[in-house]
Amino acid sequence: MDATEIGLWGVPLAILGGAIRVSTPFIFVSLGEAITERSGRINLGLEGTLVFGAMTAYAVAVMTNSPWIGLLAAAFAGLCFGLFHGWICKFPKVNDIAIGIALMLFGSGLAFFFGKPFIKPKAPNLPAIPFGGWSDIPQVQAALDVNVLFLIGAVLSVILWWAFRNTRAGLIVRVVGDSSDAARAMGLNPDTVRLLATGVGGALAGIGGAYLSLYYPGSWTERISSGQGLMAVALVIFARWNPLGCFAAALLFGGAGALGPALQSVGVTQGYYLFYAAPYILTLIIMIATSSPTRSLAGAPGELSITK
Amino acid sequence: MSDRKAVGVETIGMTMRFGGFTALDAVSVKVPAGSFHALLGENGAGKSTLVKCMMGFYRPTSGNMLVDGREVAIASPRDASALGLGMVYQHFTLVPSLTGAENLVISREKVPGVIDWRKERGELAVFMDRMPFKLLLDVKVAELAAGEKQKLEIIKQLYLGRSFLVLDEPTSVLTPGEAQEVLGLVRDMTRAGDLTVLMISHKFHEVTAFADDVSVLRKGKLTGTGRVADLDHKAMAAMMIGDQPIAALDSRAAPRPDAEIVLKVKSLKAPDRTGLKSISIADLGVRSGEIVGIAGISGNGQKEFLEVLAGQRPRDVGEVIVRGTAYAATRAEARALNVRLIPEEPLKNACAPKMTVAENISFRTFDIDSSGKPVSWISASAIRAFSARLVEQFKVKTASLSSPIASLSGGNVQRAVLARELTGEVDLLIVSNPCFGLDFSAVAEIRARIMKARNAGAAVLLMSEDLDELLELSDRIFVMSDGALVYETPIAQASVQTIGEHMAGHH
Amino acid sequence: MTDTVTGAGVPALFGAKGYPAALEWIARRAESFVIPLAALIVGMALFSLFIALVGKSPILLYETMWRGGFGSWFSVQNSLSRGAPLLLAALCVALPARLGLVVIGGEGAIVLGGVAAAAIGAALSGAPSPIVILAMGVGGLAAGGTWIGAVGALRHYRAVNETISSLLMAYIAIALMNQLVEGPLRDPASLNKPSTQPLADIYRIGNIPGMEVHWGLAVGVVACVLSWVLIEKTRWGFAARIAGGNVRAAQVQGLAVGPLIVGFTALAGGFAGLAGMLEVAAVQGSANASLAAGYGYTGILVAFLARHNPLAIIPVAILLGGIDASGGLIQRRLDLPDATVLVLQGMLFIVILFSETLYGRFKAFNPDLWQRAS
Amino acid sequence: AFPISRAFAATATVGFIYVGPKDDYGYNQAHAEGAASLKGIEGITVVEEENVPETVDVQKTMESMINLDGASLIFPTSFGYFDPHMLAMCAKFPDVQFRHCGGMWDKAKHPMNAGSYFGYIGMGQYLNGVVAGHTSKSKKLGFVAAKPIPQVLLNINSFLLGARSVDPAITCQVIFTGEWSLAVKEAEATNALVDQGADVITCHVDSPKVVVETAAGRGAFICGYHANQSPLAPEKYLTGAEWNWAKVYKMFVDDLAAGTPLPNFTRGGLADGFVKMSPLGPAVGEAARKQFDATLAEMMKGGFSVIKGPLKSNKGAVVATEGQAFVETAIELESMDYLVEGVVGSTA
Ligand SMILES: Nc1ncnc2c1ncn2[C@@H]1O[C@H](COP(=O)(O)OP(=O)(O)OP(=O)(O)O)[C@@H](O)[C@H]1O
Ligand SMILES: Nc1ncnc2c1ncn2[C@@H]1O[C@H](COP(=O)(O)OP(=O)(O)OP(=O)(O)O)[C@@H](O)[C@H]1O
Ligand SMILES: [Mg+2]
Ligand SMILES: [Mg+2]
Repeated sequence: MDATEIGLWGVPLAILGGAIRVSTPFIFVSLGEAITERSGRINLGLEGTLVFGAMTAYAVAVMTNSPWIGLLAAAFAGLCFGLFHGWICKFPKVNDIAIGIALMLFGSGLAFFFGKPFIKPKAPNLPAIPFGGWSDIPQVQAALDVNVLFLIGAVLSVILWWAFRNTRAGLIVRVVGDSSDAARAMGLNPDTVRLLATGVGGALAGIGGAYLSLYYPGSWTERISSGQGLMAVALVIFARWNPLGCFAAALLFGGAGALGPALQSVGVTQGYYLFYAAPYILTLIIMIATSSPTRSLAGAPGELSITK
Repeated sequence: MSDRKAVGVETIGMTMRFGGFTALDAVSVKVPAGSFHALLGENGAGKSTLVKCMMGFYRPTSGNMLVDGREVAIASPRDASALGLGMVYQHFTLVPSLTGAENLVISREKVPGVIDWRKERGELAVFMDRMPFKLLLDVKVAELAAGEKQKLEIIKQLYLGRSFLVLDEPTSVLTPGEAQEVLGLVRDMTRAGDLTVLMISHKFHEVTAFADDVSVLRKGKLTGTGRVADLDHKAMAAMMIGDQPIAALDSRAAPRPDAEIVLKVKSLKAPDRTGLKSISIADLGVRSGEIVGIAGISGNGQKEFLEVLAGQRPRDVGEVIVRGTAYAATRAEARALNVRLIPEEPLKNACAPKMTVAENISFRTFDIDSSGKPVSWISASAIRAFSARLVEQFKVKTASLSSPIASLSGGNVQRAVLARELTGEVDLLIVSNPCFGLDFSAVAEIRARIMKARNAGAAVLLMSEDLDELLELSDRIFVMSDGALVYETPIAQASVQTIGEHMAGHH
Repeated sequence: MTDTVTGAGVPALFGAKGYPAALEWIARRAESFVIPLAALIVGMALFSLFIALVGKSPILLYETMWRGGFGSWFSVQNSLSRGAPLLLAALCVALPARLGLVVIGGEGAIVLGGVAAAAIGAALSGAPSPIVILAMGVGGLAAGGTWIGAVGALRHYRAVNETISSLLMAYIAIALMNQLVEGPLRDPASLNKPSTQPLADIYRIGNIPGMEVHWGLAVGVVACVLSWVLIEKTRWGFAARIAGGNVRAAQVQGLAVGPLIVGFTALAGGFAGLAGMLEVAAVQGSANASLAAGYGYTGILVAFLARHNPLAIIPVAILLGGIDASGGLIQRRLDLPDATVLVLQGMLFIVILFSETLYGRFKAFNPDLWQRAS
Repeated sequence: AFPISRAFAATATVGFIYVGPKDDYGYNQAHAEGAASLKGIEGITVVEEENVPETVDVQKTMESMINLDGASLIFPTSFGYFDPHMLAMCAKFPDVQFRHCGGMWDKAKHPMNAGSYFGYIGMGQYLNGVVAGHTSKSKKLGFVAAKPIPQVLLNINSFLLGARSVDPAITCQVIFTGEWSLAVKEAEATNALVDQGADVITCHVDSPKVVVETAAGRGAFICGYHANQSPLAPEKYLTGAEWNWAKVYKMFVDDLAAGTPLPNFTRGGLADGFVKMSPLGPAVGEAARKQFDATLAEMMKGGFSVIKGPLKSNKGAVVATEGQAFVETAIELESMDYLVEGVVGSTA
């Protein structure tokens, strides 16, 4: 290997690579949450689902020696969490925000509890597709080593965007999310639709967790997530419940997250805490710039408790 | 419209209990195929409950349904729609964030997993060609005016090929012309044998003009039924309310042309909801002791105008002057100048639904003592005493003062709000659609109260989509169209024809 | 239905429906004690099931929990100590909730309140202790108040969703704290744990006399009581409840919704900032990364469990402190990992929050229904 | 000496408190393994609590161990537990012995029932550097660090100086993550280092697992820290600086059993067995192996200095003049606030 140094080019490259590497969990959790919220329910507990998904994926991958079975197991575990949230919130007066926070604790707790024996073993990783073969710069190759889940996430966001307009299921989710009365008048059962939407949302969050433990950073520790699940939920509102927006927001967030280490690596060492806060600052600034008191939050599902 | 022919529907001994309360008590109504049937009754009489039971929205405690003479079990709205029964609900059941086309398609019984919008649009266009009124199907329902929504609701039912249609107060948001048009259309369809209609209405003249038969409910019981041709309004009213008296309008005190101009609005401009258009009021004055009515189809800026007057919407330029001083609708100003404002849909715009009746009634006065001085501490007992008095005075029907106001019926919420706002001295009263969805006795009472305030010297600005109401109450009428006041007439010269044309923007 | 006693001729002792007024009063209030208590019991039962499934003794579990959380004066104080910071943190959620706002970023206010207090303590070093402690308190209030007040202002004047903005701002606040503590405010002597200048002993806040619990508990209880009075008994609280119940109605009434929102969020953030100040003055002695201990996030749960009632926050926070305290003993005695406590908390909270659905379902608690029953 | 008022010899309960999870493949695990080694000893009961934050919680945990478990010796293992938390408990429970990991105890300032122990692991990082210096082709090393505190700075400097003992042209890039445990950021930092050409990576964070795996995934070599991480990347793992707390804890407990007073200030390095090196990995070349063994042997003799003059900081300040040398026990090293020449990075 010809060890090359790429100097300042490392920064944009790191942002690109970081956007691809770091964004994937955000993509999955926010797409899942977008489905859930579009149905009129908010699930703040996806952080717990993410962590539990990460643990399940890793544990199952260790036991079966197949990352794909691990991935499926994480999705299934996420589905169970989502369905549980959906089931419990369908009872009248139960607050979905609070239940979400409780589930965040519960999910993390279970994950840590059952994850203890899996900290030491090494699980097989999910494969990446090398898109950087055209370049002989190893850094470029590394940045363009794209995990299949990222690609699936990208495709999924387009599919969801399309599905919300062009499929029966998509329209039904939107109907239920916007007006329970209208849904009932159509003979739909809002609780059932929300239950399923929350379940699917959970499953996607579980996949996001699997990405964390099976690809990047690619190991199971109790500190594997630093709030990605919670932040992704916030990104959905930022993205105005639009799946394409979720994808873009996740990329932005991932890229901004890579900024801090990349800048330090080229010698910008002052105030790195503030660089590390860049994703949050950037998101906040964009939110302030794009919100307006005279217009309502465009795209907000009418039945969503948090924006009602 | 459909290959199906109209069906007849009959309920037998329909009973519905909510907890210990009997909302429907063995009601048997027969609506023959191809007829136009009206269902009358006071607020809370059980009309909506009856039709919701028929539609499978509620599961009746007991009773049977016959469709074309055959007994059917309807457990859900889906079952009803499979039998060709459809309903336009009292409250809109369109999905605001979906476009008209999406609303239509997704309501269909059979929707393909993947929707081919090109094909659907083509079919919708063909369908719309046969409809008597035009609608933009590509805008979100949220952006439609109330009248357009109501039309879309009806179009949706026709699109779904209903052979039996329930209309729950379908015309309350339509202009007289539109109401005429819509009801005319469905009546023609019944005549052609394509459709059977069961219409809930509070408007006798509609019933007389369009319906064949009428059934009347009172406190959950069927109290009368008959051919419309055989009944006059008085007879129908008697079946509805028995022989209790109806509030009569005070006779109109003679207006004084030299009376003080209490409210003055000058060259006002403000953005509308979408931020794309704006409203502009060039010049408007309301004198003490007169009612100035503002007519207009909803969605022409009335709401924005009211919000500006309420201080909820920033204005770009212009002045609002109350009794000579600039008015920004702060609490202090409203209190000093005796300005009262009653927005439409009181539960949504003037009440905190989960707070108690007593608390809601004291919204205007909780921070002052009996002598009008500001206080820092809230006295729960004073609030109770005050609201108890008002509840009594305004005959608000409530289980208790500490029930949440959302548990009250629509009319009683409106009464509670009126009680709050019409107590004490009123110099300027701004009201919007005060009688929306209320029955005639409640309507009469509320109109009487407004007239009384006028006669006591209040300047009243009344915005209403109900032209009858404006004609009955106003001294002068303005027409608001496209954000501006486009026409003014004293009541003596007012003609429904001209006003209607201005409302429709034909000038 | 049989005849019921009517109001006429019934002595004042009796309520409208003919039952002793006191009985009605008790019945109406009993609901909010009985239901959560029952939920607590069910939650514990579920947890013991979990414990049994992983092969430990539920009996030992209960015994351990009781000993660890409340079984002795020491345990009680342990629970109180751990619960103390949660009181103020929960107010940061409960007060905005009365205005219909969901603020989840109290952590940011805590952290900045602590930093501000530490900086003031260092800057005023030498001044008389009551003045410095007061100034530190005011500084903590101001820093936290500004932070969450800004969330409220953004919400009202720019329609920025307060839930996200407060969360984002919490992350930003922690970054800011780290930057300050490791940069301009760092005490060069704080070697392996970057911290601000340590407070002189006279500026430290001690324990409540006779207890091993610092004054923060008392401050928190007072703040809860004051908040309750503010919400339930003053015109501002009433106005806030109107605005929380329906902003449009509040605006039509001419209430100054903007200042109300900013005022309440600022007060809420101020309380959280005060929690940070207490953490510095009573526990840490200086500001450092330990300020971000997660109290802000636990506070969210406390507030929701307390249904945003400031008085209910007090027992709930202490309960949480108790769970936390017994969690340690569970780890040690039952040889279970720390995560066990998270599982327990999650289970309890889910069940308690779920029990919300039971309110209004029992006739026993609703005197309005008694009449019909007979 | 200090008075022993309890009969320690018969039975004793020893408490361990960890700031993170017990099994983190790093700092806490190293301690927990030390604690586990005591569990078989007759008469000794070990009680442990993990994930205890450096707040009033740790005070209450200590108190609870004393009051409810009867602990007579407590090891709060995180640096932040010392002041004010452990000191407060020392004052409150004069009969209980507290020994803190990190090394702050000062006879003049601190009570006699307190004490501290630590290991000179910088030597291990120097040895890491020696192997790294031989292995690196790019002559650029990478260091993922949590915070710029003296212990971390000493490790970074030692690592580079070890490498420079092989080739004075070698540089080491450091990236601070700002937190002791932040998986994704550590992975990003590792990637950024590799992108900048570093081909041997080490770290000082609480759980090096992520750094090790990410670096190996990018084809870089790894030197471990805290514990032996070679199972994570057997091919790429060169060696590692590990704690050997079992030895230290055993020492304390033996004293306890014998009834002899516990030392208040305990330090030790490679020679004392406080610190050990992971076995050299398959990728370590012959030259490296030789120099590694030689250096290690020299260290075992004692008196080895990592920081010795002439040496400048990377900002140009003189940190050691010609002839000046700081042995591992030198107190000056405990307040290190510079990075030496050749380290790319900044302390603030
Ligand atoms: N969820 C509910 N629980 C209990 N009662 C309810 C509920 N929803 C509605 N009600 C009852 O239904 C009535 C509200 O229905 P609605 O708004 O149709 O009133 P209404 O019959 O139109 O009366 P009004 O004449 O005053 O308009 C109230 O009297 C209320 O007691
Ligand atoms: N969901 C409900 N729960 C309890 N009671 C109800 C409910 N819905 C309706 N009621 C009761 O049934 C009565 C009849 O209500 P319904 O809505 O059928 O009246 P309505 O005749 O349609 O009145 P309106 O003219 O206002 O539409 C109400 O007064 C109310 O007390
Ligand atoms: Mg009705
Ligand atoms: Mg009604």
